[in-house]
Amino acid sequence: MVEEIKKVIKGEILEKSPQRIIIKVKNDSFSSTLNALKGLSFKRLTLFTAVDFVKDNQFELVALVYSNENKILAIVKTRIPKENPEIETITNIYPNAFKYEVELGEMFGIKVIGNPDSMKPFLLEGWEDLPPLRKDFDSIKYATEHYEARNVEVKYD
Amino acid sequence: MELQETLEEGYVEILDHLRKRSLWMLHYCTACGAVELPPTITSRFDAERFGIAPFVTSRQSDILLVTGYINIKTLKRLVTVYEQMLPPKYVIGFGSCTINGGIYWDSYAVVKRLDLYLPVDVYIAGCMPTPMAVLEGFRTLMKLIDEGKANGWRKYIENYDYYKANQRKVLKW
Amino acid sequence: MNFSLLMILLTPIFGGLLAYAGSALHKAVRNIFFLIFLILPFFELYQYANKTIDNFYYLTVLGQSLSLGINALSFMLSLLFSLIFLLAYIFLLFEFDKSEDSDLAILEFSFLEGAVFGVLFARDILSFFIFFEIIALIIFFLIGKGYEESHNAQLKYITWALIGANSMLAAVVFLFFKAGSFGYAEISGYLSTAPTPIVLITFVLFVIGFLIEASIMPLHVWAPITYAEAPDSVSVLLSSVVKKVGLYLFTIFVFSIFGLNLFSKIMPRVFEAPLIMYVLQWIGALTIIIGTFVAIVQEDAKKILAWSSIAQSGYILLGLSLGTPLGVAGGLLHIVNHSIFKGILFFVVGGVIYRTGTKNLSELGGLIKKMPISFISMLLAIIATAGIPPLNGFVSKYLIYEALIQNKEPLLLTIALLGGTGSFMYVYRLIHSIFLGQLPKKYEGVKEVPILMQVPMLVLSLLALLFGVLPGIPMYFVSKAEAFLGFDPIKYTLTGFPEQPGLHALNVPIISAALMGGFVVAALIFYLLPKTRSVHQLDNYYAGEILTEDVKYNYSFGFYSFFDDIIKPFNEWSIDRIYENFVGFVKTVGDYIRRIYTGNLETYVSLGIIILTIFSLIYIIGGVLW
Amino acid sequence: MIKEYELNIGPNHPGIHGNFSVHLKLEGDTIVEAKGNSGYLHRAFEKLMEQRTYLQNLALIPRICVPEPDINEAVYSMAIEELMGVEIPERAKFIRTIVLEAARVNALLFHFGGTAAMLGNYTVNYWAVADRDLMLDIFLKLSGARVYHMYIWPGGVRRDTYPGFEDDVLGFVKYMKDRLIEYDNLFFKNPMFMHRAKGLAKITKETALQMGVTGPNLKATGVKVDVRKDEPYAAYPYLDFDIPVLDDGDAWAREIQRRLELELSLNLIEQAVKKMPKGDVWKKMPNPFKWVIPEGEAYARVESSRGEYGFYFVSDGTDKPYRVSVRGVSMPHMYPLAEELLVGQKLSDAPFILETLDICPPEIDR
Amino acid sequence: MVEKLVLILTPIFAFFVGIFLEGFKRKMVARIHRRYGPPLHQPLLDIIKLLSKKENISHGVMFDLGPVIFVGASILTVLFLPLPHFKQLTPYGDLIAFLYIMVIGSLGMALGAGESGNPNASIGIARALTLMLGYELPLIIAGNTLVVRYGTTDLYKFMTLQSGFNWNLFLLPLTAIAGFIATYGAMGEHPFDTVVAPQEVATGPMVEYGGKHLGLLMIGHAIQVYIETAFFTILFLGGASNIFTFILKQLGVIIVMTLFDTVFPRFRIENAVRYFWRWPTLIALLGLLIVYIGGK
Repeated sequence: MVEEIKKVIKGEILEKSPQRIIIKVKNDSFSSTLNALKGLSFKRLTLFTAVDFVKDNQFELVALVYSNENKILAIVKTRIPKENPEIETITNIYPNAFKYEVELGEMFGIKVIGNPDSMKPFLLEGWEDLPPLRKDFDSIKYATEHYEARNVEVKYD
Repeated sequence: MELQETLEEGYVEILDHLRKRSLWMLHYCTACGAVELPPTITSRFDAERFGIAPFVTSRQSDILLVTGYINIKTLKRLVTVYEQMLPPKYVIGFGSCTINGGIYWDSYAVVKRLDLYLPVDVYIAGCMPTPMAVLEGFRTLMKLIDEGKANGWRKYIENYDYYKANQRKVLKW
Repeated sequence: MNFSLLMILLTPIFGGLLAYAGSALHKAVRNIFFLIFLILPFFELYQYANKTIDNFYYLTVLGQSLSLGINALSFMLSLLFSLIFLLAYIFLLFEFDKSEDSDLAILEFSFLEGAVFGVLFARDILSFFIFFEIIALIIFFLIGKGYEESHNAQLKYITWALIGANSMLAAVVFLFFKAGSFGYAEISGYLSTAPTPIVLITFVLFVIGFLIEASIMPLHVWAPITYAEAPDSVSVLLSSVVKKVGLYLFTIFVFSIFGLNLFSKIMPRVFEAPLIMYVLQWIGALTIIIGTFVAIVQEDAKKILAWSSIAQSGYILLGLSLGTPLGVAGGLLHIVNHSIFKGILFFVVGGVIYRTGTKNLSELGGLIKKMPISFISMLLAIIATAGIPPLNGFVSKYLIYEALIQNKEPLLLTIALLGGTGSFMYVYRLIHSIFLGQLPKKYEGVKEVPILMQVPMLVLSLLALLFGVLPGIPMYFVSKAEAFLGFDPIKYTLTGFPEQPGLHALNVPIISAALMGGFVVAALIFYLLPKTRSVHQLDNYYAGEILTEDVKYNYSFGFYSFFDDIIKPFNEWSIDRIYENFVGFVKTVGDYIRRIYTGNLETYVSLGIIILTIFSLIYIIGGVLW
Repeated sequence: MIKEYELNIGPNHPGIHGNFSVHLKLEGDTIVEAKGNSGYLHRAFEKLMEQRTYLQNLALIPRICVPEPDINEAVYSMAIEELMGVEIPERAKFIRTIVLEAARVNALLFHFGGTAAMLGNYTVNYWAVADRDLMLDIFLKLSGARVYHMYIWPGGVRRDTYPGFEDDVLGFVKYMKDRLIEYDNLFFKNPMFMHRAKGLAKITKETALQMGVTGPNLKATGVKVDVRKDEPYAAYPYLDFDIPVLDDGDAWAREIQRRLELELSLNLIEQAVKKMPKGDVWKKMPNPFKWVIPEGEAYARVESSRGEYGFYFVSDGTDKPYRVSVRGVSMPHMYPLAEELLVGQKLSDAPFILETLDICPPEIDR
Repeated sequence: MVEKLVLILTPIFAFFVGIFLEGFKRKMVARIHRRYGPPLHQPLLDIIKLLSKKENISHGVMFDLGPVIFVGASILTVLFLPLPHFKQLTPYGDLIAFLYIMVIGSLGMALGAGESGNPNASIGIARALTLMLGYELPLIIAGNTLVVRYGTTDLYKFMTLQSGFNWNLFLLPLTAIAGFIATYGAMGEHPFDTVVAPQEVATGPMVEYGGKHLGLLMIGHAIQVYIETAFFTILFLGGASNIFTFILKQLGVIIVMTLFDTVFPRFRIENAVRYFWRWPTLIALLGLLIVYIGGK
């Protein structure tokens, strides 16, 4: 299988285990890679998410696609810069990516071009702060500032 | 109107005594604690023998069960629903999350104390409280009603500004 | 003073002409002029109470004297129709207040009333035919002043009116040549000895003409669109007057001219009625059930009323064609009652349209707080329509049901009762979609209709309540009319009916009193308890979500869509659809004869008249030869 | 002409399971547009996990999915074990299997109760939830908690079974098998249920594959995909079983599929209890308070009662996870599958259709 | 004098019998669910609780009047049902009038619920009326059969004519079955509970009602339970010779209904109507045919 993938996809391909293939591609060939993988029986998008690599000042987009026939999960990764993050939509390839893309916009501030609901609220209502899943957003600070806690004096005796 | 006054003064104790035997809780699974409500209601623990039954709309119900953590999106609905309910109405805080935020003390999406936003009559501690604990909570509420101490709804009217201010701070209304 | 019948007939026409002339001076002059002439007939009619006049000759045609007459039945109806004309006129003034046509409309209106009196008073087949066709023609013109689709409605109406006219004309001409006279009495005399086929053919031809006007299935095709698209005051007239004129003629012809005895002689009896009457009973029953079911799924306020009107005339036909004292009493009483409550409904809907500008139910809603008087009127009217005590619709339907039980016809009774339940569905839909539910934002400024416009509704509502609680009042007239038709009138009291063969005792005031007692008890419980607090309509259960103003949450479109699913299979081969297909076919043919098919209305009318003349000639010649 | 009106099912509505709402636009009785509205249960699990140590997270994760919490623990442990390269003891594998299957039985019973309630058959609802309680009692004895057990943890399970555990479990299995006949008679073979469910909201194989549907919803369309067979974990390789599959893809097939899986689970529990070896239940690992996981990434997945459930796990070599992304099963089932399935359906069927998809809102919100 | 006294006391009697039947039903359902169940007087406690609410909300005059009309009309309907040895108001109105009087209560409730403007309420009402059209057909045919058989429409006569063991249940089993199904539908038990189906329309017409409004509706409902069961008892179970047998027979009706109630999921509304128009109607027509041919 890996050989077949290597034929159609340009990028770093790593067979981690018999059922896991990691594919690292360039930003601009992300959707074409997924398209090609779909042709290679990777028909199901299992997960589409992002990781905030704050040290590299980059987002890593991760799409997990699965092949029912070969029972192989391909982890497709790409990196995009953190300033004005924008990606092309992949809903034309995997329709169920729609809400994952909305979530990317809400949780990371990644704008998805071609997705009409991108950057619209999905889980959060009236959120005005930084996108919460970014590493530079501090949840503890936000929670202590905004929500009053019960003052309980703990006595150890 | 005379009857009303008589009801208010003379028979209030009898009424409370009868009223506590019929408590309808709102069918609103606000959070994960709702998973222990079906066992409470259904055949094994059978809350209906105390006159406790789930009811559908806010107008019909007496008890608002806040079953666990309160997301701010949910809090907005909770306040709306609570204000739609008809007094006397009671709020039961269910699980530790309603008391002090519980395990979600550091979450940006969850408020920590329910009693800042709604007047709570009874808390049921635990994560999550077992049906036995839930029934004990209901029994406590019944006792409070019988003694005329379950006055959360009066507190809400008297301290309306306080509650509204707290709500506004969180909900950006 | 002593007025002749001709004068009653001409009073409104004079009034109309004077008013038309007076409109040159001032509108108010015209209005008041005409109002006086509309009130005059009441006084003129007063002297004919308890009188039967049979032959007031007024004209001689073809060597035959044409005559007018009055009897208990036509007296009752002319009194009722005068009232409805008066109320409809008041309504019309507001409806046409901005229209250019109002003068002409009033003139036409006056001629209509005259013609209606003419039909009621006619004692020979030629005068009734002429007056009848005048009604059709004026209605044709009046419909044209209605809503967007009214030209289509005109076309449909005139087509069917011509079919009816042709069919009646054939019978008129034929009978004239056979009997040698136009007079009802002579015709009746001739028919009693005539051969069976002639009796049957003429009867069917006449009945087709009447039932088209009464919009009985399967001759109803014109009615829904015409009722819906005509101006509101004209819809009232269509439903409460013109339809009843058709049913009046039916009654007169069946019981007075042809006579049940004649039918019994020439055909077998089924379920204690002559065969042809039994067929008519079934036609009535089918009209009830189909009309009701179609009314349930309508989306247009006036279409609901139109179909409801069709269904209710089914009740009347069913009652009349039972041919028993009970049934005829029920049918006649329902003529009166239906005119009253359907009048209210059309007036209220007209008022709503006057204020909101739409008759589309899905756009209305929540007007109860804005138009309380209209709401109460409609509430009474729908209770009457559904035949629920203590309003007037109940008593007449009750008589019809009891008559069916007496005749031992469980199937027809089932259909009639089911139609009652069905009518409950569509009237609720009507009142819910207009007055209950969410008030759309754009109607927040809507006001109650002007006081003068409320008068028609309120007068009729009071009548509906009065006739409902004290059914003895209308029964006084009905039993006389029944006696005139040759039946033993049923026993009645002011409060209802005593126990008598075939009729269980009924006492509406006791029902009302018990109902009131129940209300008082419930209201005591209710109002002694803690007070209620009014909330805004947006403070509503929305499954925990928060309602905002821009949400349209009102359930009004497709109110009975699940019912629609049930009856959809039957819709496929409905009469209307067959007719539509036929029209489609005709239109295709019409493409080939484009020279005639100009799409211009006058062409059709003139064409119709030409065809009518040709047909008449053929009939006359044919009649002579035969 | 305005034809549409708007109606909400949820959050405060018996027609919805959990705190979740579906915003409907209807024409008469027919749905023309359905939009899910999530977020009422959003607690930011993914953020919270980044703030806590690995052991602290163990207490947090079961709460992601309420009706079937054990899968979270299993997935979490499997991801960490994969990153650390740990192989767990045999007995732990079997105990894990029993616990996971028992949790599946629980979730399915809960689900059947919900389905029956959506159709108005409260008897089945009351019975199913009460029967589920019997298993919860065993969990209470085993782990000390009824709902959130925190029993499976990295390296195996927290402690060994109590004496008599086997008998308890086998007793439950026997009882459930008897009860299943009653459920069949009362509900699954009920003509009214067949009438309501047959042919309703049919999903074709192609749509299901394209939308990323997994679990019983997919198996009911005839696709034999199951993590237990495709990528065996815990003790599944040692057990002898076959995945049931149906072809219809409608609401009825989805329910019957679940019912068959319930039977399968009972069989698996029986097998696992009988084959369970003796030995350790926890691979000795360093001090749990100071766990440090090597840098890397892993995707661990299990077959939950609703479908494939997984964690995408990124570690940067510290004592806290760098990023955990939860693959909630219900996400593709709700968005966009349910939204599209509901269009054209009657309002009366909407709650039932949602229920047959077995949507668990906390998985979507997280 | 005694008759008038009985007439005045009947609604109260009906209310308490209704409460008893409802309470019994809840207890029985609980036992089928394998649980203990609420006390027998639980419906009464619920009503007291609702009536003693400190504040109530209203969406308008009709919203308030709806429950009032419902209770008032229910009281009226009770008066038109004969009791053993007491004709009540039956000399002033017969079966046909009774059928229409029964509708007044539904009308009141429909109007009240309609004014709340809640779509759930409106859908519930639309369903209720459609369902009514469904079950009325077999009910009417069954009623007609009796009318044809006995040649009267008087409810009291129906009762006296069946005295002894000449119950219509035994004499006209088909008609009785159809009448039972129709009454069952009128009671809104499963599978015909689409009107209030909480999962679909959130209790339908009652959605906005709470407090004393709902209390009144529950009072009315209790009376309605009495009416439906008494109606069936009078028509098919031979009425009764004393009041205790009467209640016992009503209880029997409730017990049989509950047995069906607990095992069925609910119909969709259109299927419910189709069902009513198919099987019960056919059975009723068959019964009618038998009476028409044989029993004249």
